[in-house]
Amino acid sequence: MKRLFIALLMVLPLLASCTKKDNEITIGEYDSLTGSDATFGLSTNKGVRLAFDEINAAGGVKGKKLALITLDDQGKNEEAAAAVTRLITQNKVTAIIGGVASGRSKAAAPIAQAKGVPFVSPSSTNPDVTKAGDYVFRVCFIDPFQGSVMAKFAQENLKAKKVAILRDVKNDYSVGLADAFATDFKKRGGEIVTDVSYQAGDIDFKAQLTQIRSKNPDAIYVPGYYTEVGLIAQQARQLGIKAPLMGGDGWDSDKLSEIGKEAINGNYYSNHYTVESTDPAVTEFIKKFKAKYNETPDALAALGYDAAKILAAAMERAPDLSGKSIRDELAKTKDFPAVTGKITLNENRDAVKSAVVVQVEGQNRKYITTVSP
Amino acid sequence: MSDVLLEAKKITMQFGGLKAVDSVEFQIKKGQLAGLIGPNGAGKTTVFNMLTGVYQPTHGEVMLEGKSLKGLRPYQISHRGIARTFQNIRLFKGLTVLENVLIATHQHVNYGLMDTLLQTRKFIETEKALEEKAMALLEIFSLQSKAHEPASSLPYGQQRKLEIVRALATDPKIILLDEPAAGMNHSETHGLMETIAKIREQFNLTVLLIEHDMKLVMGICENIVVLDHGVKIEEGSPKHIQNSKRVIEAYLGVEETL
Amino acid sequence: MRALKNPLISLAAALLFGVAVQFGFNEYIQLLVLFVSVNCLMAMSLNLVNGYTGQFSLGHAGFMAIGAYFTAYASLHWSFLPPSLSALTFFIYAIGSGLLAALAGFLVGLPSLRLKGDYLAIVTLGFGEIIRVALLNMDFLGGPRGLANIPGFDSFYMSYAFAMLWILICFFTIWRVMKSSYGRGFLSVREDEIAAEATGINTTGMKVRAFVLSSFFAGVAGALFAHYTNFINPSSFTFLQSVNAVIMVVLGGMGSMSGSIAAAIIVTVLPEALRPLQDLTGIDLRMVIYSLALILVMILRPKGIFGELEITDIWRKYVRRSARS
Amino acid sequence: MQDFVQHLINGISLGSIYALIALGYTMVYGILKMINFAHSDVYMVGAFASYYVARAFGIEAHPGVGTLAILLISSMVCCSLLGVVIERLAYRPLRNSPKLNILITAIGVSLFLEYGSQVVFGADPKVFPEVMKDFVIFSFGNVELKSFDVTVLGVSILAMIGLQFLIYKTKVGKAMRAVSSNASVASLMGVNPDKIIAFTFIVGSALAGVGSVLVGMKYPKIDPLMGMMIGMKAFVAAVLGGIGNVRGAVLGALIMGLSEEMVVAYMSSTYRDALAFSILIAILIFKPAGLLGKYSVEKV
Repeated sequence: MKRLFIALLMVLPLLASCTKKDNEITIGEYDSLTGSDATFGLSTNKGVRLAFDEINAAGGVKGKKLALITLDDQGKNEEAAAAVTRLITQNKVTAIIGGVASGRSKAAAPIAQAKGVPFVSPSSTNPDVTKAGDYVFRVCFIDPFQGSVMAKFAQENLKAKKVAILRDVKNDYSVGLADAFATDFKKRGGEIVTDVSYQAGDIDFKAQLTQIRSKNPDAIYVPGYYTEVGLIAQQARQLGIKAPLMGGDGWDSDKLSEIGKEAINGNYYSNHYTVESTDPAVTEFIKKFKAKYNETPDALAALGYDAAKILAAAMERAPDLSGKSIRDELAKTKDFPAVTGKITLNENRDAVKSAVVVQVEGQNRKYITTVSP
Repeated sequence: MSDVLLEAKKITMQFGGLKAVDSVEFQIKKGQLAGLIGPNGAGKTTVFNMLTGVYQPTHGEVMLEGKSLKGLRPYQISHRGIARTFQNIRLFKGLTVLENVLIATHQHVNYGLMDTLLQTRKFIETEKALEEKAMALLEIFSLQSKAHEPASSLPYGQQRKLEIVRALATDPKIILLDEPAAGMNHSETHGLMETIAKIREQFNLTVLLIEHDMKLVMGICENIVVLDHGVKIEEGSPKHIQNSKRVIEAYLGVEETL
Repeated sequence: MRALKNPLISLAAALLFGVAVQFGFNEYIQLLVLFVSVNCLMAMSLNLVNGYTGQFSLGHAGFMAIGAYFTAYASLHWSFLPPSLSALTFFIYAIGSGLLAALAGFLVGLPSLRLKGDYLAIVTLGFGEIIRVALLNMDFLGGPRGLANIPGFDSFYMSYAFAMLWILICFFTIWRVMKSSYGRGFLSVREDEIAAEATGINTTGMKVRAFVLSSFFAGVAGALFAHYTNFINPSSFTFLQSVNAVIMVVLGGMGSMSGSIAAAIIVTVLPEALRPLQDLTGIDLRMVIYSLALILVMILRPKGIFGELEITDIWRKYVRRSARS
Repeated sequence: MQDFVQHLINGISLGSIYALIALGYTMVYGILKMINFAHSDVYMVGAFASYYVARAFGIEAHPGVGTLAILLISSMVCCSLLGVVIERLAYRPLRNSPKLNILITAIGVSLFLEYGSQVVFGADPKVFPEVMKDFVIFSFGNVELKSFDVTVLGVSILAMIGLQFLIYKTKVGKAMRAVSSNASVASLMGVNPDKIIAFTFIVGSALAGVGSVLVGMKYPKIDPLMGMMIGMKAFVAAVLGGIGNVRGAVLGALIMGLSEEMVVAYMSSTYRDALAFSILIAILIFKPAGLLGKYSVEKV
């Protein structure tokens, strides 16, 4: 029995066959489908698959069907690098739709750049990602912009003078947003009374919140993921903190209100789009998404959808399917009518688009204002 | 320099309130075969452990050739020349017989990491010399045929001999044997006596022996120290010990006077 | 110099194999080969502490992190040699990473030497976490954002040759140390510390040497990792990375160099080899299968694939048996 | 000054949560001298069991004593079953193989549970059913002593006393201690080690089940990886107190909870884990067998 088992272990590597039909364009996608930020990877993947279904139903690109290969990076940088290398060299993908977390994108994008394969990240907001090279694009705004959106909102709408920051020190998205918010808010004359941190995976924040309470800020900026923000909101109310909480697009999920319950109501966060928007592109997207997955799409699903649509449009416009021509077409994307607003890609290939600020009211998100770049 | 090799000066060992050994004092002369006896729990092994640095005496100190061993770790004491065996054999079971002995020669090694990596002449020659020395020792105790066998495969008697050979390989001045004859039948004990005699005359070694087998102790020891309840109650030649009233009482209990 | 004979022969053989990989396989397999070499260094070096000296270290990733960050910072900010000599500069940086990690190994080794078994594991685990959290808070090292665009080698072959050079340095260092009196000292500490001390072995000194030597090569492994992934941040060096190193040592066989190398290959290749299964089942079962395989190997073959034997012993055993029959 | 009292309450409540899980680690280690890495994942499975039972009974929105009872029982039963199955399949075959093999197997089981439940339950976080309403028992100024904090502390103290009684005052406890010091000799004395070890896993895992419900009450977010972080902290607390010592586990856990709270409150929150581990290392260096553990000097 032992020999058999060891032999089986040896033979598996030879299994690495790959099937590639010729009348299809294969697009690669890698994301965290397991591990700590699995939920974001799963939402993005749903958005991308919905977009692909629509494009294929409408005849695909240049008459060819789009095939999607999705690999899981388990939330680890070296896995993301391995997955992208595999997609490019093994599965010979034409283009890559990147992952959510900026850390993974920074590990994977240089590989696509070196191989001349267009890389579109739906939601990595860290500024360094597109610095990897001219093949690397993104369809979302970047941290400095999103941070300043909330700084402007806090000062003008909430009239907050003293703000506390509670950041997730293990997550570069959260650190990026917190720093951007702090610099912009100070420039506007506001005061950051305290800057305390927690780590993704924590469940108890009483210590940090008790310390924040002693500074009695007018508002608290918590640029983390909804998985922790729900608990933070609850514990803040339990400690009698009345000040409103603010956050970024990491808040966007219906689980936020399930976990936060009433404690989360009345708080604000910046986002790529709002479900309440009357723009037909948005309402159409939500209807189709609910039909396919019977759940309301979050911002990441919308961004996955937009990334796929923008990529497909660029490939349709491109004279041929070589990496270079797709890259040039992508760079020319201007006022693309996407679900998350009109998308124009600027010279460093970041999306120049407006952000919305919404207020949490139970399951729905009340639209408050739009902030353009 | 007086011919005293190893001296215990009022050594005491206190575990919490209990005084396992209470200011015991004795001297062992160079080349002597001394014995340390006493009923179970008399503190023999504790004295042994204090001599070899496993325990640091709470009071008093141990002197080797007039130099104090206070505060020294067991391996430093071994370098000074005191070697020991253990009550229940502690060989390096997973290693071969030869390796067990070679480990004891580590203190004589004079090559460094660089010599090892570059396999310099110094390294190769030292290794060869150490191996020859170890094999020679094994040969004296007719264990050389088993040199590459794992130590655990040896029968009990030979394991005990190997432990003694390992102790000899550290070039000691004195060797402390902790109940070497324990669990041995008559012929094996006889073999042990020969081994001890061979050690003394071939390596002119001083030997300190803890033992319950009175025939063995009375047979070969020149001077015997008797402990009871952590206190030294008698010291002297085997004949003197045999008819000392206090020793008999300690072992056999007080006579019932009707 | 007779001493350099077999290292040079094995280096030549390894480089030849590299040529085959260069042309035979695509970049994905090549990247995998580079990750295997990093894991090889981690497994061989940890085998010195867990396998030969019988001490239980769960902080190996901490030393790897120190090595990775030193090389990354050095490659990004210092450049005292012309870029054409990048291989030489990277070699010097790798030595620096090793020395820095060795210093950390010394600092970790000292206090934890009175501790045994699980308690030592906890202290080393603690040190690993302290290093990771310290890196998280060092802004000049990028904190959670980490360090990106770390210069690597221009071609796969250069990276591969660099890795093979280090693997052989590590292999022959440990192989020769284990064949010397120091090696026997390590083994004696594993077998019975009390007896070793009584036989004149400075067991504390031995354990510190094992820690220092092993963390040196873990630092070098970190340096290679930094060059090959071009981006590092603290979350690449978590407690799970240390556990991975321990798994490789135990899976390969405690105290067996060839075992560690074989296990490093399996532990790196297996999860990637299982990816095609994902196309069939649609869900990613790789880690589920990997953990089940782990449990089965521990039950079916507790002493690991090679046990305490080296490939040379097996070769001699089978060659002699086939010669005889 | 009030903040200090609030930090004290938070620290003790956090510590008592670590205690519930640390007790599980200490019990298994005390008997088997084995670190059961999978223990924190048994805790996670307990949380999911309560989640699905509550949905099955449709009681996830009716907090009350009835709900609490149902969830506690279902979680304890499910965890105990899982604990026994793990022991029977993964640990028993390795009963007398080297320590490191058992550790790797335990890590294998832990990974299997973590990634297996990501496939079975899905990787997204779920909301723990509302079990009891949290109400304020005592408050002055802005310091509040909540019912949850008191329940968790009470249950962990009760569990400690119960375990102490079980191990030192009952026949089964005597058998457990016999197996712990020498399993083979114990079997000569008519004690069936397999049964006793299985029983230890039942009690240890049941404790994890209780822990998962109480933690779920206070922090209603559960996901397949929730056991990782809290498991490591509880394990470190068990070692801090002297692994294998029941009172030590609770003491270690309270120290862990309080030190984390005070570090974040008065020093720097970013260095919380680093300082928590530094305290642990400092204690272990002076007391190599943990606070209450006895440093068994090897008889020569």
